[in-house]
Amino acid sequence: MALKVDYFVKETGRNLFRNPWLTIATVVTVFVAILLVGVSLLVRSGVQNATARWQGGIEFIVFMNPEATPDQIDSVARDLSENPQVETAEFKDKDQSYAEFLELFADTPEFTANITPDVLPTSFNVKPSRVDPELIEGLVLQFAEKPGVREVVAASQAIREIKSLSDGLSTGILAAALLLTLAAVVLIGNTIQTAIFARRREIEVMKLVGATNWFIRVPFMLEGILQGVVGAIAGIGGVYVVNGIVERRVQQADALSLLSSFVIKSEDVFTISIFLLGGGVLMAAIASAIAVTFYVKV
Amino acid sequence: MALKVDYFVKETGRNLFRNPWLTIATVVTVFVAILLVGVSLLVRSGVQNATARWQGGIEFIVFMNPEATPDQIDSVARDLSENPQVETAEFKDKDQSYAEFLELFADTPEFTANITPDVLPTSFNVKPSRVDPELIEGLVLQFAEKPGVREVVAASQAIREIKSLSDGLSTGILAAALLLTLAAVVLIGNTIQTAIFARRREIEVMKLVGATNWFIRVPFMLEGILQGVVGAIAGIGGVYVVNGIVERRVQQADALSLLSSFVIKSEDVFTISIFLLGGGVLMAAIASAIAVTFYVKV
Amino acid sequence: MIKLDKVTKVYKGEVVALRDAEVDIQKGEFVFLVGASGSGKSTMLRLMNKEESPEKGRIWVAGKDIAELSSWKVPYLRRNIGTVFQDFKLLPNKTVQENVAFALEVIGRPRHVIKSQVPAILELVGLAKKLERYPHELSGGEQQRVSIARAFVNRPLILLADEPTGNLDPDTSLGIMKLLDRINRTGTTVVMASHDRGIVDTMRRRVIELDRGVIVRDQARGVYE
Amino acid sequence: MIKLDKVTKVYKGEVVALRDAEVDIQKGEFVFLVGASGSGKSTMLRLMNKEESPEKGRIWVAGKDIAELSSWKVPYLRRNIGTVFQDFKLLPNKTVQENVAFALEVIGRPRHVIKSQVPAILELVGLAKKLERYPHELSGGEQQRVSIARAFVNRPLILLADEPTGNLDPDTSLGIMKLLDRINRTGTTVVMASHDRGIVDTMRRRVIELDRGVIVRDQARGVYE
Ligand SMILES: Nc1ncnc2c1ncn2[C@@H]1O[C@H](COP(=O)(O)OP(=O)(O)OP(=O)(O)O)[C@@H](O)[C@H]1O
Ligand SMILES: Nc1ncnc2c1ncn2[C@@H]1O[C@H](COP(=O)(O)OP(=O)(O)OP(=O)(O)O)[C@@H](O)[C@H]1O
Ligand SMILES: [Mg+2]
Ligand SMILES: [Mg+2]
Repeated sequence: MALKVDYFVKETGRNLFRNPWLTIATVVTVFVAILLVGVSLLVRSGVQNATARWQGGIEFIVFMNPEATPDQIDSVARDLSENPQVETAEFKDKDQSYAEFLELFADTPEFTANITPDVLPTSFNVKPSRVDPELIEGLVLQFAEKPGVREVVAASQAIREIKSLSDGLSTGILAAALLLTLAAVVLIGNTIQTAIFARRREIEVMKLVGATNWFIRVPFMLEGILQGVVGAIAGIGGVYVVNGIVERRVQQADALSLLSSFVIKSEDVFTISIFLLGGGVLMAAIASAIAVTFYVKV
Repeated sequence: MALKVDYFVKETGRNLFRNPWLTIATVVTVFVAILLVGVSLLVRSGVQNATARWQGGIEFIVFMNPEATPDQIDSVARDLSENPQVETAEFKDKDQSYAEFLELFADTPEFTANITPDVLPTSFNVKPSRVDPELIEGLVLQFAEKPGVREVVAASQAIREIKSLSDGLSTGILAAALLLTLAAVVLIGNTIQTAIFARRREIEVMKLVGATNWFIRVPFMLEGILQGVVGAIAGIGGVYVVNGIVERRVQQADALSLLSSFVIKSEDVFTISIFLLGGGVLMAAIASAIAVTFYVKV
Repeated sequence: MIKLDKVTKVYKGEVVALRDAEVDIQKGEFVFLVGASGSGKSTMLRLMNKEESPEKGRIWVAGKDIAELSSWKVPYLRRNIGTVFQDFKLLPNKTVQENVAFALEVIGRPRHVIKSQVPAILELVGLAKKLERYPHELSGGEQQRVSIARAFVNRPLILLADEPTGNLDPDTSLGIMKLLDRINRTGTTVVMASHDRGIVDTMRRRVIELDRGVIVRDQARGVYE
Repeated sequence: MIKLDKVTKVYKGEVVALRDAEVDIQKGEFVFLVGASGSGKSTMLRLMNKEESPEKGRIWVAGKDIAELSSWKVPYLRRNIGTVFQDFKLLPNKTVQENVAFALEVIGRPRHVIKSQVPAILELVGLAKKLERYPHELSGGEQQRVSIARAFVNRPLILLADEPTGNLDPDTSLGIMKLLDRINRTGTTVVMASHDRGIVDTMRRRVIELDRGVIVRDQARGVYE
């Protein structure tokens, strides 16, 4: 077996360098696919961060006084759950509020330094039964009166529109990412089939000399996977570059709260990269396995 | 020459069908590239329509009374142009306002039916020297007082944010479209080089039998162009499908003014299609010409 | 060792390349296949290593009915059969040395065996100085000799040689024939298609003559015609 | 017609395939190139149609110094030279008929000429029934005959034939040699590499013998050795 590993490594390396155009074609294909998928995911995560507070169809938030008694909170909770015009109401205790607060203001530590969970209000995120300005206004007025309630904040028309827009955008980007992944699989598969096609006579000869199918297949598969890895790494590099450009633009923008909350956390970028690398390699492996099985028959 | 045309047609057709995988690979590549470029352009045009009113960095609009006298209009115009805090001020007469009005409310004819240019106000689209809420507020108050002015409307914070976001989005999408076009050229070029690579021995033989370079090149170029055309047509079909889906989603959305103004006019789709077809074919032709020249040397 | 029982091979449903062929070749025999161009010599050899399958009849090689061999076993059959192809079938991306080594690599021979056997066999066919060349850098006759070396190198039970001297001058041909004879004397069964009258007449071995796919002569110590 | 003046061909800077070759072939001559495998026969033929370029010396074909030919003119040189390649060099994606027709298509012959000449020449080499076959569906000798037909079909001034009977049985070879002879008698200059002693000895034409790249014999009505 030691010999075989030797042989496979030698053979794969040789194939890669003997047909530089095919190699470049595959790597470029994978690079483009990975880059596009990566950028789609980045944008998606940025948009989600920017509208995090308004995800899940929340239409208004009932903030309690930080000093509200448990009784007052229970009473509001009961009223909300019994009101037929309210679809869902989700309670956020001090710790949850604090966590959310920290997350929202992660880039301005001077803001978060002096805040402890104690001073934060608890709140209810409320989704009414219908998106109807009048109904929402009625509810806002009604709950603002309750004892222990500090303030009721309704998503303004503008925020609702942005949320709706960004929901559409997210869906669109997800669809695009899926389409691109599919395209990448097709392109990688095709590239490998093309490579095999270009060497079909060689494969023919190998079989006639007594090579088993796997002996012929393995170098092609390794080649595909290696190209996938190189393309994926280049694509991830591209994702980092795009992310850098976006970050610079966001920082340059006037301190408009919405655009500047379009941040992509570096751990998100890392997760996306790992996902892309794994996905790219898996894609390349599957595509080459299919191509190779399809073509290299006795 | 009659014979040559014969020969080229025969040869091209044969190549296309003799190497189905290569053909499919190229067509898929072109299809994906064209589809993505097309969708990018569509989104761009939709976003532009949705924020048309606030393009060009206008920060507030001075609406005159429909009955304002020319003198009053001139006076306001002079004040605007002399004010150091105003960068630009663009006058819209009744006809221009009417045209813009018709465009903005194109989908609600019940709204536009009873309006004539006469009843519409003239207006100034003003861009202040800095984007500074206080400065803008001052200007708004100052001009609201002038004789003949009916109302001064400043872009609200939310609109400004949306505009800024959509500017970023437009730039991003344009960059993505450029990247994709580049990728498509690379992929097409590579695919044709691969095709030539797979048939390099045949080309060798053709030359030894006395074929001129052009005799060998033309079928490859025709092949590339034909694949470009098929891929582009499929891509354009894809663009129409995506457009249909978006339209359906927009119509289903709650009548939120912003999202529903995200319309893509069918003449835009048509223009984009023509552009894509021409671009795709040109791209394929250039890519094949380069690939073919590069490879088919004596 | 090789037995054909009423074997008929039809290409594309119309070209009868071989008709009811009956051949029985014993272990250690040396057999010439002769006949005009297109008479079916290569077809018969291709049937023996399962490169083609017959339309009718059965073929036994080394005691096994090769029609019943499952497809993953075919490589193992072929490893017992060395083949010199009429069109050489060298791997264009491998050097002379690697082409020959390939036949040993596929059967998993250890590296030191390959290192010693490959140059030895190439020395034997007179290519000791061209180990690092690629096939397109060789003359026609040299390519043919690489093909011969590859077929020999793993000491197969059976050697099928399709006009192995077609591109060689008389002197080199003689050398190759001596080599084939020596191989044959160590017990290897040799089946060789040839149209070289001189060689067939000198060797005086069993001759099977084909005429448009039909065996018209099977003679123990025959001549070309 | 063809003149080599002190021509030396070195492959890869080290393999001297031809050394100081001096050859002068008149219009209408019939010349055999003989020599051992690897002695430089194919190289000499490849130099004549500018498939290779010499390291030293000059080559005239049909009165022109071919080193001075600009690259776009090379195809026109080759149209005057029919070549039978040692490895046939048929186009795998074209049928027999199309392979032969290709040589006429590249020089822009009208369709009706192609329609009549192609089957005629294929009839002559005995392939009238195999017009629609692809190269891989032919026997070795049949492929060689397609290559011969393609080289003949446009009645070139010069015919270069590299072992054109290497894959043919004696009878078919004889037929081909008769054809070559007939072609030669119509004024075509023929240069043919061969290792077939029988043919060379029977024809009794000019023989040039090569030994490791050096011309060791140039005899008017020579024999193989
Ligand atoms: N794949 C194929 N499809 C159709 N016909 C074929 C195919 N292969 C061979 N033939 C035909 O079968 C017949 C026998 O071919 P074969 O190659 O066995 O001849 P051969 O005796 O080896 O000839 P040669 O001496 O010229 O090599 C020929 O008429 C040939 O045209
Ligand atoms: N492209 C190449 N690169 C390096 N060496 C080459 C190349 N082509 C040929 N040679 C060498 O040049 C020498 C002459 O080759 P050539 O093909 O001319 O021989 P030949 O006389 O035709 O032999 P044969 O009868 O075997 O066909 C040989 O030693 C061969 O190995
Ligand atoms: Mg044969
Ligand atoms: Mg030669």
